[in-house]
Amino acid sequence: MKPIKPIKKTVAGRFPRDKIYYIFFSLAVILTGLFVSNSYYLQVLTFIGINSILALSLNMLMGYAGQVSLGHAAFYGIGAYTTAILTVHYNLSPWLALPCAIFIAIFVAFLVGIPTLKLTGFYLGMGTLGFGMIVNIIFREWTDLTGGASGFVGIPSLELGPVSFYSMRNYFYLVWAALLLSIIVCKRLVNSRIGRALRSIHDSAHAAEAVGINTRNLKIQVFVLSAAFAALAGFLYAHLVSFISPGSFDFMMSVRIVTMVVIGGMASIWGSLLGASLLTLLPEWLHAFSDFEMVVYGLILMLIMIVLPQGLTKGLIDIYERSKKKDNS
Amino acid sequence: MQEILQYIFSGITNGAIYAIIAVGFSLLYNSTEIINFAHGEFVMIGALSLVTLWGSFHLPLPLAFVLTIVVVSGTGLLFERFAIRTVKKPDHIVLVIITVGASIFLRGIAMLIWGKDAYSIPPFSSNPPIDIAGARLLIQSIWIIVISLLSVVALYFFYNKTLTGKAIRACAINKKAAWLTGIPSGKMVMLSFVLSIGMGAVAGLIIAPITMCSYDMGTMLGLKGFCAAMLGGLGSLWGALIGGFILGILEAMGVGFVSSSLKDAIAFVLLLLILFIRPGGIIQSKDVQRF
Amino acid sequence: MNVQRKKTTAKFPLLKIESVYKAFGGVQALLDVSFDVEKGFIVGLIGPNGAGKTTLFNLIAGVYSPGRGRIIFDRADINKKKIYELVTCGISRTFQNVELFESMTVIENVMVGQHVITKCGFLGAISSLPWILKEERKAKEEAMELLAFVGLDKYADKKSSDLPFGWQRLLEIARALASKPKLLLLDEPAAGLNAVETRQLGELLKKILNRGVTMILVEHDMSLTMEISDKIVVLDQGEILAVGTPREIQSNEAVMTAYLGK
Amino acid sequence: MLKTKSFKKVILLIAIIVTGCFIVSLPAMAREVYKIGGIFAVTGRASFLGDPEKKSMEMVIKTINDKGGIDGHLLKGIIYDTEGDPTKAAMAVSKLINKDKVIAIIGPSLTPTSLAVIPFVEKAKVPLISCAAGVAITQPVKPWVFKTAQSDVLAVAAVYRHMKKQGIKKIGIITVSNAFGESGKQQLQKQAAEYGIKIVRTESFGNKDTDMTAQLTKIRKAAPDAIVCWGTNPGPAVVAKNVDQLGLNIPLYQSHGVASPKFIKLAGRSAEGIYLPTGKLLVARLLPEKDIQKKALMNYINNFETKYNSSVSGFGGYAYDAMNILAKALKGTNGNKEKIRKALEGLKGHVGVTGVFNFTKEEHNGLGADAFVMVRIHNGTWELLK
Repeated sequence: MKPIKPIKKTVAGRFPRDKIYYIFFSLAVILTGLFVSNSYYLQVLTFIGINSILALSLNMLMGYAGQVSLGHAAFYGIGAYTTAILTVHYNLSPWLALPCAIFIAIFVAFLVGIPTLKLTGFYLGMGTLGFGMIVNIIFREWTDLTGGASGFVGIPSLELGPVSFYSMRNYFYLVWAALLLSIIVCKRLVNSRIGRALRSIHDSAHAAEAVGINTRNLKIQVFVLSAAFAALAGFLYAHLVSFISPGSFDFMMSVRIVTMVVIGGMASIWGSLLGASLLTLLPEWLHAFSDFEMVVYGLILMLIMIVLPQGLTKGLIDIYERSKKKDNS
Repeated sequence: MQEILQYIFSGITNGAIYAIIAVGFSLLYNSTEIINFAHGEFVMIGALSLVTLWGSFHLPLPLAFVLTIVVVSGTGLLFERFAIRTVKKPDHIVLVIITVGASIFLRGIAMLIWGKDAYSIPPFSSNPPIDIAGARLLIQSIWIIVISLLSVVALYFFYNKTLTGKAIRACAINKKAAWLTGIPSGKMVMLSFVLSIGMGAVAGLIIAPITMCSYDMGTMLGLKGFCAAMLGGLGSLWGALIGGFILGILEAMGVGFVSSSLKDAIAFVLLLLILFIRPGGIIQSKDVQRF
Repeated sequence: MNVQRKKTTAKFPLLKIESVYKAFGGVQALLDVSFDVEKGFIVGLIGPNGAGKTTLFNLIAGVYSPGRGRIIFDRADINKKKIYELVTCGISRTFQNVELFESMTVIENVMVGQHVITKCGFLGAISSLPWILKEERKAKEEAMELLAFVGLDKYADKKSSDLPFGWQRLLEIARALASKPKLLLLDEPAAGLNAVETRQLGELLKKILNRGVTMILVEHDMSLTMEISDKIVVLDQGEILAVGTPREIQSNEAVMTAYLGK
Repeated sequence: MLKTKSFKKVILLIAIIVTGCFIVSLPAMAREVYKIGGIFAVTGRASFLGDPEKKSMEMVIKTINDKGGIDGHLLKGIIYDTEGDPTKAAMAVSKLINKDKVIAIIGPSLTPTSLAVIPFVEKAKVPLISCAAGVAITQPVKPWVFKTAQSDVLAVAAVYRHMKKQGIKKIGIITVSNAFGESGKQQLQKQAAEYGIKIVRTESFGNKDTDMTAQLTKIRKAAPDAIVCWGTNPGPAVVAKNVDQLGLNIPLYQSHGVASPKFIKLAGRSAEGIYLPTGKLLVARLLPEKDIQKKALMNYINNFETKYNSSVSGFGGYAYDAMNILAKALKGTNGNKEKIRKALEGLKGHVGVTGVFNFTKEEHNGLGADAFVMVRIHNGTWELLK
């Protein structure tokens, strides 16, 4: 047997490099919070944060494990409605409602995931779509509990001891702290044994089975994790806007989440952030388009998939590298 | 009894529409293994084109019919040429997102052309409804049922009796082998798109007189049509037909005997059940789950 | 059956195929096939096209389960085991067309192969506790060692799809070895390789044998099979035609007839 | 009866005085601009509400500015589109409050969007005049939230009053499964007993459903005296068609949600004989000259139709009234939001196109039962019922 070679630096040095990213990220968030005093900008940033958590949650499922979901808004909605119902109807503290919301999302994801994740390709897309539709109809028709189509009013704002998240700045910090947490979780997962197994399912499901990966279990687990983070996003959304209605969690919302992931780039954490930011800001910029918004939106989706199927982050890097190669040769 | 008959009439009318949309899904899936999430939007374009050609320009009905089908199929051809054939990496996820994007795009375009208002046009013939045992059957319903059945029969003959039809089927079974025997598989894919989307246009045509047509009418119809196709067995012509009628009648019965607020849920619950229990659909055997 | 006990002293064979029968619809692919694979052997599985080699291979690999009969591995019945469970039992495989995880680097491919011998789960990965990091480091060392073993250690951080085909084959073997299998199933490992590469492959397989891994080999390249196999099983039309050492097989008349026609 | 008559006189008097003040007031010198926010569903599914609302608001602002503004302050309207989406409405209202620093906001167009923005205006203490129908917007009363659209409470009351006169005792209701239909259903159920009416069957439909005969068959089985359909176009037109096709020979009542010429066009011949409550705008030309709102209505119609070259809708009237009311309240406040709020709460007898508004501390909608009239569709046009 040959002697064991020393491990390469790049491989071993991955963890500290991540820590530097996190520190930069936190610093940037803290500074942004200090220097941006206008509540409107803080609110936009807060929405970007919530959408990023959503995009990240779907990216774990779709980008890494390669399982498309057209019903992700259902879990977002389950998170929002659970906390709304518990805090308003049952006077529960939001901080107790949060674990309940996540638990219910996990429970539903588990039940739904067992039969649904047997499906692949278009069938999976359709299965998740059907699930999302049914959940939305439940939100709309279970009037006593959810307030029905008119929506749910009066969700309390968050408070933690002396800190009130009624202030937009505090809420901004809260959401971005949650986002940082999600990023850390996602990043750790991706570079672990589980992350490699997930990516292997994406590349070749039957080769993954052949190296001993229980693909079904793993898919269900990542579906559940993804649902949990979507529920967290729903919780943050509900307590920010304090009003929710079924329209915010419909099929279009599911498509929007998919779009965020796809535009930013599948299997890319920072891509999810980029996608979520673009899709949150785009309507603000597209106000000028008003009636053209739908056309532009559909066109962007199609074009990115046709021209840059890897998404903006990876696609642009690829183009840049290709042009560099051309220059060199 | 009178109620049940009325529910059945209502169910068959809607069922025929679902069926013909489902046939469109099945045709395309059979030869390309693509599920076109934008199919419902072609139904919408068909309906609105008829509104313009027949309702506003007052063209004779048969001419308006043909023109509408030509216009919609032409749109479908462009869609295939520019959105599907140009895809570098035809993964499922990529195709799902492209067709979803196309559906939003087409809806946006339709909104720009026809505006946000709804339109209505009179039925093809203005006879009064027929009274059968106290239940009313619309003449337009008869039109719908007859046209959808005729289309399916015509398609059946096209696929089984004509050379082109057989060529498409050959491509669907094995592209390479078909290519070796000299069948231009690229053209066959295009033809499948045109046929599938043409079926969507027919669905739009027959539905226009009984409902209100607007730019956002297509999505739900498309989804219900898909549920019907899955129910019958994706890829099967007769399966799509049967699936459509079953879905239509179950919905009407559901409204009649359970609750109208859960009407939309019926289709999706059926969809999930069929996906979980028997992904091949009612018609096809269990082991056909191709992907 | 004429069993040779040249290399092994164990009482039980590592793998025991007992009257296995398999049919697909009306087509009978395997009729009552029985043979043993002893520990420390390389067993070659040969036969003309349509003889049932691939079916037998897939039965052992868990892709199908036999219609009748039993497959016993390491004294346990593995008839009903799922594909991924077999890896835990100690059976690992490669594919005829090389199925790598193309979006991953070379070393990551090997590390996926270690899936069943590492433990870290979802919570472990998220918490990144010291023992998880330790496991990860250890896994990485072992993966590097395996890459060195097949001669790909210099390319550990390359994307696996960037490797030339012959190296991809080696990488796939390294991945299959990463789960520390007792039995390695090789599906036409020499397919698509040139003469030099085939010879190197033969050397590598011998080295693997030295690590104590038993192997079953389905291969068309007769010279490779004859050179490295300890025992050869010849299948024809779903039945065993002959079992024996390469020399015995080469002089077997029935085999000659089956191959060269009557 | 007597009471309302004298009341009307008082209102008339106030109206005359106010109009007088308008004419007398001289164009003052230019001062700081008052920024007024507007959030409407200009595009999207509810654009039939948002689009005329936006136009009406812009029109009023222009008229006021042409006259020299309020107390010498010119007005500036900043209008954002919500697309009917609560999240976008929340973003827009925050932008208005924090970035544009408006002193008051008009809109949103829909009940869900209105409910979504209320917490934000309450927090920032900015007066909001909503143009949506839902009762929940002003009940319970929130200090900073007002609205000009008639509540469904009044529409339902108008329908039930008419039914009582016709001797209708049992009804079947069919409502659209969205916020408008649901709110209507609740009011229909709540007020039924008051008028001695029994709801024998409750059904719903999706606004894009192609066929409602199944629901109507179910209603027919319960043998009601009349059917009430509560929704916005195009669903109710399909209901009208289906009622006709099934040959149900009982009166069909629709809601004010379809009170536009579009409905008659969509439902075609099936629209014949349908009853519905509507604001007076739709039938302004049919109103007797002595009607207190006649002048205001004709004024709005003429201005709008000459400016935009399209016909008015009752929905634009909500924003028209809201802007006029706000303009009145703005006087003498110097842009102080608390003063504007107080002025709004104290506003009495404003004759708008939607109705006559009397705000109090407990009543932030301020409309009386006379805001609705009942009409019948006859020969493809409206017929005013007494």
